[in-house]
Amino acid sequence: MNVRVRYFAQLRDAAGTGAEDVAGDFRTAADLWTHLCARHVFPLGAADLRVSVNAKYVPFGTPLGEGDEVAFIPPVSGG
Amino acid sequence: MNVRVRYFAQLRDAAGTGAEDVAGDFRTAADLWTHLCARHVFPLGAADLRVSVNAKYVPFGTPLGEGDEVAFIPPVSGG
Amino acid sequence: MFRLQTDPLPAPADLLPRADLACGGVVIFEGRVRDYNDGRAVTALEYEAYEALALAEGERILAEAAARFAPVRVAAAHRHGLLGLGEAAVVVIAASAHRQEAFAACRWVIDAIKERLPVWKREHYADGTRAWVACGCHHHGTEAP
Amino acid sequence: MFRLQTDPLPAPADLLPRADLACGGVVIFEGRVRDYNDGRAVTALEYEAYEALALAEGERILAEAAARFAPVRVAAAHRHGLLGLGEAAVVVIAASAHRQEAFAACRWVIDAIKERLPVWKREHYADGTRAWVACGCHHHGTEAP
Repeated sequence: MNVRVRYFAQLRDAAGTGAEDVAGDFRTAADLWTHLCARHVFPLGAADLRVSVNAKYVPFGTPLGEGDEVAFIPPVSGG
Repeated sequence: MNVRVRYFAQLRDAAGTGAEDVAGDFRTAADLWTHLCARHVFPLGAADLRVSVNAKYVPFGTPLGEGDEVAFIPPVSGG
Repeated sequence: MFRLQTDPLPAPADLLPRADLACGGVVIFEGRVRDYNDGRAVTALEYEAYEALALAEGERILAEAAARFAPVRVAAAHRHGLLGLGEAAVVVIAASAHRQEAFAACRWVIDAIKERLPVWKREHYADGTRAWVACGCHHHGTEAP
Repeated sequence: MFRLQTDPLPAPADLLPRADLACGGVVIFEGRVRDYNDGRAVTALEYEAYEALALAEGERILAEAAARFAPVRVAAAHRHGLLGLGEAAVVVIAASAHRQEAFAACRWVIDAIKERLPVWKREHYADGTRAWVACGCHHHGTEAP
Protein backbone atom coordinates (compact mmCIF):
# COMPACT_ATOMS: atom_id res chain seq x y z
CA MET A 1 0.00 0.00 0.00
CA ASN A 2 1.20 3.51 -0.89
CA VAL A 3 -0.09 6.62 0.88
CA ARG A 4 0.81 10.28 1.10
CA VAL A 5 1.40 11.46 4.68
CA ARG A 6 1.12 15.14 5.64
CA TYR A 7 2.80 16.59 8.74
CA PHE A 8 1.91 19.80 10.57
CA ALA A 9 3.19 21.85 13.51
CA GLN A 10 5.14 19.74 16.02
CA LEU A 11 4.92 16.61 13.83
CA ARG A 12 6.36 18.51 10.87
CA ASP A 13 9.24 19.71 13.03
CA ALA A 14 9.87 16.13 14.20
CA ALA A 15 9.58 14.56 10.74
CA GLY A 16 11.71 17.29 9.19
CA THR A 17 9.28 17.52 6.29
CA GLY A 18 5.71 18.54 5.53
CA ALA A 19 4.88 15.45 3.51
CA GLU A 20 6.22 12.11 2.46
CA ASP A 21 5.12 9.14 0.38
CA VAL A 22 5.08 5.98 2.44
CA ALA A 23 4.86 2.40 1.21
CA GLY A 24 4.32 -0.54 3.52
CA ASP A 25 2.12 -3.24 4.87
CA PHE A 26 -0.55 -1.38 6.89
CA ARG A 27 -4.30 -1.70 6.73
CA THR A 28 -5.63 1.11 8.94
CA ALA A 29 -4.59 4.62 9.97
CA ALA A 30 -3.56 3.15 13.34
CA ASP A 31 -1.27 0.68 11.56
CA LEU A 32 0.23 3.54 9.57
CA TRP A 33 0.91 5.53 12.74
CA THR A 34 2.78 2.55 14.24
CA HIS A 35 4.74 2.28 11.00
CA LEU A 36 5.67 5.97 11.08
CA CYS A 37 6.72 5.82 14.74
CA ALA A 38 9.46 3.39 13.71
CA ARG A 39 10.83 6.02 11.31
CA HIS A 40 10.49 9.24 13.36
CA VAL A 41 10.64 10.34 16.98
CA PHE A 42 7.34 12.18 17.47
CA PRO A 43 6.67 14.39 20.53
CA LEU A 44 2.98 13.45 20.49
CA GLY A 45 1.26 10.12 20.94
CA ALA A 46 -1.84 8.70 19.31
CA ALA A 47 -4.00 9.83 22.24
CA ASP A 48 -3.07 13.44 21.40
CA LEU A 49 -3.87 13.15 17.71
CA ARG A 50 -6.79 13.03 15.33
CA VAL A 51 -6.59 11.39 11.94
CA SER A 52 -7.78 12.77 8.65
CA VAL A 53 -8.00 10.83 5.40
CA ASN A 54 -8.56 12.78 2.19
CA ALA A 55 -9.50 15.96 4.08
CA LYS A 56 -12.00 14.41 6.46
CA TYR A 57 -11.62 13.46 10.11
CA VAL A 58 -12.01 9.70 10.56
CA PRO A 59 -11.45 7.18 13.37
CA PHE A 60 -7.96 5.71 13.80
CA GLY A 61 -9.33 2.31 12.84
CA THR A 62 -10.38 3.46 9.37
CA PRO A 63 -8.99 1.21 6.61
CA LEU A 64 -6.76 3.06 4.17
CA GLY A 65 -6.87 2.89 0.40
CA GLU A 66 -4.16 3.11 -2.23
CA GLY A 67 -3.08 6.72 -2.75
CA ASP A 68 -4.93 8.17 0.27
CA GLU A 69 -3.69 11.42 1.78
CA VAL A 70 -3.39 10.83 5.51
CA ALA A 71 -2.60 13.35 8.25
CA PHE A 72 -2.18 12.95 11.99
CA ILE A 73 -3.56 16.16 13.46
CA PRO A 74 -1.87 17.62 16.56
CA PRO A 75 -4.07 19.53 19.01
CA VAL A 76 -5.26 22.53 17.03
CA SER A 77 -4.80 26.12 18.19
CA GLY A 78 -6.54 28.33 15.65
CA GLY A 79 -8.65 31.37 16.37
CA MET B 1 -44.40 73.94 42.21
CA ASN B 2 -43.34 74.38 38.58
CA VAL B 3 -41.90 71.54 36.53
CA ARG B 4 -41.11 70.85 32.90
CA VAL B 5 -42.80 67.72 31.54
CA ARG B 6 -41.46 65.88 28.49
CA TYR B 7 -43.62 63.56 26.39
CA PHE B 8 -42.47 60.82 24.03
CA ALA B 9 -43.97 58.33 21.60
CA GLN B 10 -47.63 57.50 22.42
CA LEU B 11 -47.72 60.05 25.26
CA ARG B 12 -46.52 62.78 22.91
CA ASP B 13 -49.20 61.86 20.41
CA ALA B 14 -51.83 62.01 23.19
CA ALA B 15 -50.58 65.27 24.72
CA GLY B 16 -50.20 66.87 21.31
CA THR B 17 -46.85 68.28 22.35
CA GLY B 18 -43.36 67.12 23.26
CA ALA B 19 -43.07 69.27 26.38
CA GLU B 20 -45.04 71.58 28.59
CA ASP B 21 -44.46 73.62 31.74
CA VAL B 22 -46.83 72.57 34.47
CA ALA B 23 -47.63 74.42 37.69
CA GLY B 24 -49.64 72.87 40.48
CA ASP B 25 -49.86 71.40 43.90
CA PHE B 26 -48.04 68.05 43.60
CA ARG B 27 -45.29 66.62 45.75
CA THR B 28 -44.15 63.46 43.98
CA ALA B 29 -43.92 62.17 40.41
CA ALA B 30 -46.99 60.05 41.15
CA ASP B 31 -48.92 63.19 42.16
CA LEU B 32 -47.81 64.88 38.95
CA TRP B 33 -49.03 61.92 36.86
CA THR B 34 -52.47 62.16 38.48
CA HIS B 35 -52.45 65.89 37.77
CA LEU B 36 -51.57 65.32 34.11
CA CYS B 37 -54.24 62.64 33.69
CA ALA B 38 -56.84 65.31 34.42
CA ARG B 39 -55.52 67.36 31.48
CA HIS B 40 -54.89 64.65 28.83
CA VAL B 41 -56.32 61.31 27.79
CA PHE B 42 -53.30 59.00 27.83
CA PRO B 43 -53.35 55.54 26.25
CA LEU B 44 -50.98 54.18 28.90
CA GLY B 45 -51.37 53.85 32.65
CA ALA B 46 -48.85 54.27 35.45
CA ALA B 47 -48.20 50.52 35.51
CA ASP B 48 -46.89 50.78 31.93
CA LEU B 49 -44.60 53.71 32.63
CA ARG B 50 -41.28 54.55 34.21
CA VAL B 51 -40.46 57.97 35.56
CA SER B 52 -37.32 59.98 35.00
CA VAL B 53 -36.38 63.17 36.81
CA ASN B 54 -33.53 65.24 35.43
CA ALA B 55 -32.37 62.42 33.11
CA LYS B 56 -32.36 59.65 35.70
CA TYR B 57 -34.87 56.87 36.29
CA VAL B 58 -36.44 57.22 39.74
CA PRO B 59 -39.35 55.62 41.62
CA PHE B 60 -42.83 57.10 41.13
CA GLY B 61 -42.82 58.18 44.78
CA THR B 62 -39.80 60.46 44.34
CA PRO B 63 -40.44 64.01 45.62
CA LEU B 64 -40.10 66.64 42.90
CA GLY B 65 -38.20 69.90 43.13
CA GLU B 66 -38.84 73.31 41.62
CA GLY B 67 -37.80 73.37 37.95
CA ASP B 68 -37.29 69.61 37.62
CA GLU B 69 -37.56 68.02 34.17
CA VAL B 70 -39.90 65.06 34.51
CA ALA B 71 -40.74 62.42 31.90
CA PHE B 72 -43.09 59.46 32.01
CA ILE B 73 -41.40 56.83 29.90
CA PRO B 74 -43.57 54.51 27.76
CA PRO B 75 -42.31 50.96 27.20
CA VAL B 76 -39.12 51.43 25.20
CA SER B 77 -38.46 49.75 21.86
CA GLY B 78 -34.94 50.67 20.85
CA GLY B 79 -32.36 48.40 19.27
CA MET C 1 -18.41 55.45 25.49
CA PHE C 2 -22.04 55.72 24.46
CA ARG C 3 -23.18 57.70 21.42
CA LEU C 4 -26.62 58.78 20.28
CA GLN C 5 -26.80 60.32 16.82
CA THR C 6 -28.97 60.90 13.78
CA ASP C 7 -26.11 60.29 11.34
CA PRO C 8 -25.37 56.74 10.16
CA LEU C 9 -23.52 54.82 12.86
CA PRO C 10 -19.74 54.42 12.72
CA ALA C 11 -18.08 51.07 12.11
CA PRO C 12 -18.26 49.32 15.50
CA ALA C 13 -14.47 48.95 15.71
CA ASP C 14 -14.20 52.75 15.59
CA LEU C 15 -16.04 52.95 18.93
CA LEU C 16 -13.08 51.53 20.87
CA PRO C 17 -9.45 52.67 20.92
CA ARG C 18 -7.24 50.50 18.74
CA ALA C 19 -5.31 49.34 21.82
CA ASP C 20 -8.48 47.89 23.34
CA LEU C 21 -9.17 45.91 20.18
CA ALA C 22 -5.81 44.15 20.35
CA CYS C 23 -6.87 42.11 23.29
CA GLY C 24 -7.90 38.74 21.95
CA GLY C 25 -11.64 38.52 21.44
CA VAL C 26 -13.92 41.19 20.05
CA VAL C 27 -17.69 40.67 19.86
CA ILE C 28 -19.94 43.04 17.95
CA PHE C 29 -23.72 43.25 17.77
CA GLU C 30 -25.49 45.22 15.08
CA GLY C 31 -29.26 45.66 15.07
CA ARG C 32 -30.59 46.52 11.64
CA VAL C 33 -33.94 47.63 10.30
CA ARG C 34 -35.92 44.64 9.12
CA ASP C 35 -38.24 44.69 6.15
CA TYR C 36 -40.94 42.69 7.91
CA ASN C 37 -42.37 42.68 11.40
CA ASP C 38 -45.39 40.72 12.55
CA GLY C 39 -46.12 39.92 8.93
CA ARG C 40 -46.38 43.53 7.73
CA ALA C 41 -44.09 45.02 5.09
CA VAL C 42 -42.03 47.80 6.65
CA THR C 43 -40.67 50.57 4.43
CA ALA C 44 -38.80 52.63 7.02
CA LEU C 45 -38.33 53.01 10.74
CA GLU C 46 -38.46 56.16 12.80
CA TYR C 47 -36.71 56.28 16.17
CA GLU C 48 -37.58 58.88 18.74
CA ALA C 49 -35.19 59.33 21.67
CA TYR C 50 -35.18 61.21 24.94
CA GLU C 51 -31.67 62.39 24.35
CA ALA C 52 -30.61 63.54 27.82
CA LEU C 53 -31.83 60.37 29.52
CA ALA C 54 -30.63 58.11 26.69
CA LEU C 55 -27.09 59.47 26.88
CA ALA C 56 -26.97 59.19 30.67
CA GLU C 57 -28.60 55.75 30.78
CA GLY C 58 -26.38 54.52 27.93
CA GLU C 59 -23.28 55.49 29.92
CA ARG C 60 -24.70 53.81 33.03
CA ILE C 61 -25.31 50.60 31.09
CA LEU C 62 -21.73 50.57 29.80
CA ALA C 63 -20.30 51.29 33.25
CA GLU C 64 -22.34 48.47 34.76
CA ALA C 65 -21.18 46.07 32.03
CA ALA C 66 -17.53 47.04 32.47
CA ALA C 67 -17.80 46.38 36.22
CA ARG C 68 -19.79 43.16 35.86
CA PHE C 69 -17.67 41.49 33.17
CA ALA C 70 -14.23 42.95 33.95
CA PRO C 71 -11.76 42.97 32.38
CA VAL C 72 -13.73 43.95 29.29
CA ARG C 73 -13.99 47.14 27.21
CA VAL C 74 -17.44 48.07 25.94
CA ALA C 75 -18.90 50.81 23.77
CA ALA C 76 -22.22 51.32 22.01
CA ALA C 77 -24.10 53.70 19.76
CA HIS C 78 -27.78 54.13 18.95
CA ARG C 79 -29.20 56.02 16.03
CA HIS C 80 -32.40 58.04 15.99
CA GLY C 81 -34.44 59.80 13.33
CA LEU C 82 -35.60 58.12 10.11
CA LEU C 83 -33.78 54.94 9.06
CA GLY C 84 -34.05 53.01 5.82
CA LEU C 85 -34.22 49.23 5.48
CA GLY C 86 -31.00 47.45 6.36
CA GLU C 87 -29.47 50.43 8.15
CA ALA C 88 -27.91 49.86 11.57
CA ALA C 89 -30.03 51.23 14.43
CA VAL C 90 -27.73 50.10 17.22
CA VAL C 91 -24.19 48.75 17.53
CA VAL C 92 -22.44 47.30 20.58
CA ILE C 93 -18.80 46.24 20.82
CA ALA C 94 -17.10 44.32 23.63
CA ALA C 95 -13.40 43.42 23.72
CA SER C 96 -11.63 41.16 26.17
CA ALA C 97 -8.69 38.80 26.41
CA HIS C 98 -11.25 36.01 26.78
CA ARG C 99 -14.03 35.54 24.31
CA GLN C 100 -16.49 34.25 26.92
CA GLU C 101 -16.48 37.62 28.71
CA ALA C 102 -16.70 39.50 25.42
CA PHE C 103 -19.76 37.49 24.34
CA ALA C 104 -21.41 37.83 27.76
CA ALA C 105 -20.78 41.58 27.99
CA CYS C 106 -21.99 42.29 24.44
CA ARG C 107 -25.14 40.27 25.01
CA TRP C 108 -25.80 41.94 28.36
CA VAL C 109 -25.39 45.45 26.92
CA ILE C 110 -27.78 44.93 24.01
CA ASP C 111 -30.32 43.35 26.36
CA ALA C 112 -30.02 46.33 28.73
CA ILE C 113 -30.31 48.80 25.85
CA LYS C 114 -33.50 47.12 24.66
CA GLU C 115 -34.90 47.15 28.16
CA ARG C 116 -33.77 50.53 29.47
CA LEU C 117 -32.76 52.98 26.75
CA PRO C 118 -35.50 55.62 26.23
CA VAL C 119 -35.86 55.13 22.50
CA TRP C 120 -39.09 54.38 20.66
CA LYS C 121 -39.55 52.85 17.29
CA ARG C 122 -42.33 53.73 14.87
CA GLU C 123 -42.74 51.54 11.83
CA HIS C 124 -43.81 52.95 8.49
CA TYR C 125 -45.72 50.41 6.43
CA ALA C 126 -46.07 49.83 2.72
CA ASP C 127 -49.75 50.83 2.95
CA GLY C 128 -48.82 54.32 4.17
CA THR C 129 -49.80 53.81 7.81
CA ARG C 130 -47.42 53.90 10.75
CA ALA C 131 -47.46 52.67 14.34
CA TRP C 132 -45.38 52.60 17.49
CA VAL C 133 -43.86 49.20 18.01
CA ALA C 134 -44.83 47.33 21.16
CA CYS C 135 -41.65 46.27 22.87
CA GLY C 136 -40.98 42.70 23.88
CA CYS C 137 -39.83 43.68 27.35
CA HIS C 138 -42.91 45.20 28.91
CA HIS C 139 -42.13 46.64 32.31
CA HIS C 140 -44.36 47.15 35.30
CA GLY C 141 -44.27 48.90 38.60
CA THR C 142 -42.66 51.99 39.88
CA GLU C 143 -39.01 51.11 40.38
CA ALA C 144 -36.11 51.84 38.12
CA PRO C 145 -34.43 48.57 37.15
CA MET D 1 -19.18 30.37 3.25
CA PHE D 2 -15.83 29.63 4.84
CA ARG D 3 -12.59 31.29 3.72
CA LEU D 4 -8.97 30.51 4.50
CA GLN D 5 -6.44 33.04 3.28
CA THR D 6 -3.03 34.58 3.90
CA ASP D 7 -4.22 38.08 3.01
CA PRO D 8 -5.73 40.30 5.73
CA LEU D 9 -9.31 39.24 6.45
CA PRO D 10 -12.23 41.12 4.91
CA ALA D 11 -14.61 43.19 6.99
CA PRO D 12 -16.94 40.61 8.57
CA ALA D 13 -20.04 42.18 6.99
CA ASP D 14 -18.54 41.45 3.57
CA LEU D 15 -18.75 37.72 4.29
CA LEU D 16 -22.55 37.67 4.05
CA PRO D 17 -24.80 38.91 1.23
CA ARG D 18 -26.31 42.30 1.99
CA ALA D 19 -29.79 40.76 2.02
CA ASP D 20 -28.79 38.41 4.86
CA LEU D 21 -27.58 41.33 6.94
CA ALA D 22 -30.94 43.10 6.79
CA CYS D 23 -32.49 40.57 9.05
CA GLY D 24 -32.53 42.11 12.50
CA GLY D 25 -29.58 40.98 14.58
CA VAL D 26 -26.01 40.55 13.40
CA VAL D 27 -23.32 39.19 15.75
CA ILE D 28 -19.65 39.29 14.83
CA PHE D 29 -16.65 37.75 16.53
CA GLU D 30 -13.10 38.81 15.74
CA GLY D 31 -10.09 37.07 17.22
CA ARG D 32 -7.00 39.25 17.17
CA VAL D 33 -3.32 38.66 17.89
CA ARG D 34 -2.56 39.54 21.50
CA ASP D 35 0.70 41.07 22.61
CA TYR D 36 1.00 38.85 25.68
CA ASN D 37 0.32 35.19 26.36
CA ASP D 38 1.16 33.35 29.55
CA GLY D 39 3.16 36.37 30.62
CA ARG D 40 5.53 36.40 27.64
CA ALA D 41 5.78 39.35 25.24
CA VAL D 42 4.67 38.22 21.79
CA THR D 43 5.95 40.06 18.72
CA ALA D 44 4.15 38.13 15.97
CA LEU D 45 2.10 35.03 15.38
CA GLU D 46 2.52 32.42 12.70
CA TYR D 47 -0.43 30.25 11.72
CA GLU D 48 0.05 27.00 9.86
CA ALA D 49 -3.00 25.40 8.27
CA TYR D 50 -3.83 22.11 6.60
CA GLU D 51 -5.66 23.88 3.83
CA ALA D 52 -7.69 21.07 2.28
CA LEU D 53 -9.00 19.83 5.64
CA ALA D 54 -9.48 23.35 7.02
CA LEU D 55 -11.63 24.41 4.07
CA ALA D 56 -13.73 21.23 4.22
CA GLU D 57 -14.07 21.27 8.01
CA GLY D 58 -14.84 25.01 8.00
CA GLU D 59 -17.73 24.41 5.60
CA ARG D 60 -18.94 21.51 7.73
CA ILE D 61 -18.93 23.70 10.86
CA LEU D 62 -20.97 26.40 9.10
CA ALA D 63 -23.46 23.86 7.72
CA GLU D 64 -23.90 22.35 11.19
CA ALA D 65 -24.46 25.79 12.72
CA ALA D 66 -26.98 26.78 10.05
CA ALA D 67 -28.93 23.58 10.72
CA ARG D 68 -28.67 23.80 14.51
CA PHE D 69 -29.64 27.47 14.94
CA ALA D 70 -31.97 27.94 11.94
CA PRO D 71 -33.03 30.39 10.71
CA VAL D 72 -29.58 31.95 10.88
CA ARG D 73 -26.96 32.87 8.26
CA VAL D 74 -23.33 32.22 9.19
CA ALA D 75 -19.96 32.79 7.55
CA ALA D 76 -16.37 32.74 8.77
CA ALA D 77 -12.81 33.29 7.66
CA HIS D 78 -9.46 32.28 9.13
CA ARG D 79 -6.11 33.72 8.21
CA HIS D 80 -2.81 31.86 8.06
CA GLY D 81 0.82 32.83 7.57
CA LEU D 82 2.56 35.52 9.62
CA LEU D 83 0.35 38.02 11.48
CA GLY D 84 1.34 41.18 13.33
CA LEU D 85 -0.01 42.31 16.67
CA GLY D 86 -3.63 43.40 16.61
CA GLU D 87 -4.38 41.80 13.25
CA ALA D 88 -7.51 39.67 12.95
CA ALA D 89 -6.78 35.93 12.81
CA VAL D 90 -10.39 34.79 12.62
CA VAL D 91 -13.78 36.39 12.00
CA VAL D 92 -17.23 34.87 12.38
CA ILE D 93 -20.54 36.51 11.47
CA ALA D 94 -24.06 35.29 12.26
CA ALA D 95 -27.26 37.05 11.20
CA SER D 96 -30.79 36.24 12.25
CA ALA D 97 -34.14 37.88 12.82
CA HIS D 98 -33.63 37.12 16.52
CA ARG D 99 -30.51 38.18 18.33
CA GLN D 100 -30.55 35.15 20.65
CA GLU D 101 -29.98 32.78 17.72
CA ALA D 102 -27.36 35.09 16.23
CA PHE D 103 -25.39 35.17 19.50
CA ALA D 104 -25.72 31.41 20.01
CA ALA D 105 -24.67 30.57 16.45
CA CYS D 106 -21.68 32.95 16.46
CA ARG D 107 -20.49 31.56 19.77
CA TRP D 108 -20.95 27.96 18.63
CA VAL D 109 -19.01 28.54 15.39
CA ILE D 110 -15.99 30.15 17.06
CA ASP D 111 -15.94 27.38 19.68
CA ALA D 112 -16.07 24.75 16.92
CA ILE D 113 -13.33 26.50 14.94
CA LYS D 114 -11.09 26.53 17.98
CA GLU D 115 -11.76 22.88 18.64
CA ARG D 116 -11.79 21.43 15.13
CA LEU D 117 -10.13 23.61 12.53
CA PRO D 118 -6.67 22.22 11.61
CA VAL D 119 -4.75 25.41 12.23
CA TRP D 120 -1.73 25.75 14.50
CA LYS D 121 -0.36 28.87 16.09
CA ARG D 122 3.34 29.51 16.72
CA GLU D 123 4.21 32.50 18.86
CA HIS D 124 7.29 34.59 18.18
CA TYR D 125 8.66 36.15 21.36
CA ALA D 126 10.54 39.35 22.04
CA ASP D 127 13.62 37.30 23.00
CA GLY D 128 13.81 35.78 19.51
CA THR D 129 12.50 32.33 20.41
CA ARG D 130 9.28 30.81 19.14
CA ALA D 131 7.00 27.99 20.20
CA TRP D 132 3.83 26.19 19.19
CA VAL D 133 0.94 27.22 21.39
CA ALA D 134 -0.70 24.53 23.45
CA CYS D 135 -4.41 24.71 22.78
CA GLY D 136 -6.94 25.07 25.56
CA CYS D 137 -9.15 22.33 24.18
CA HIS D 138 -6.95 19.28 24.31
CA HIS D 139 -8.61 16.30 22.70
CA HIS D 140 -8.21 12.62 23.35
CA GLY D 141 -9.20 9.42 21.74
CA THR D 142 -9.71 8.25 18.25
CA GLU D 143 -13.08 9.58 17.18
CA ALA D 144 -13.83 12.62 15.14
CA PRO D 145 -16.01 14.99 17.19
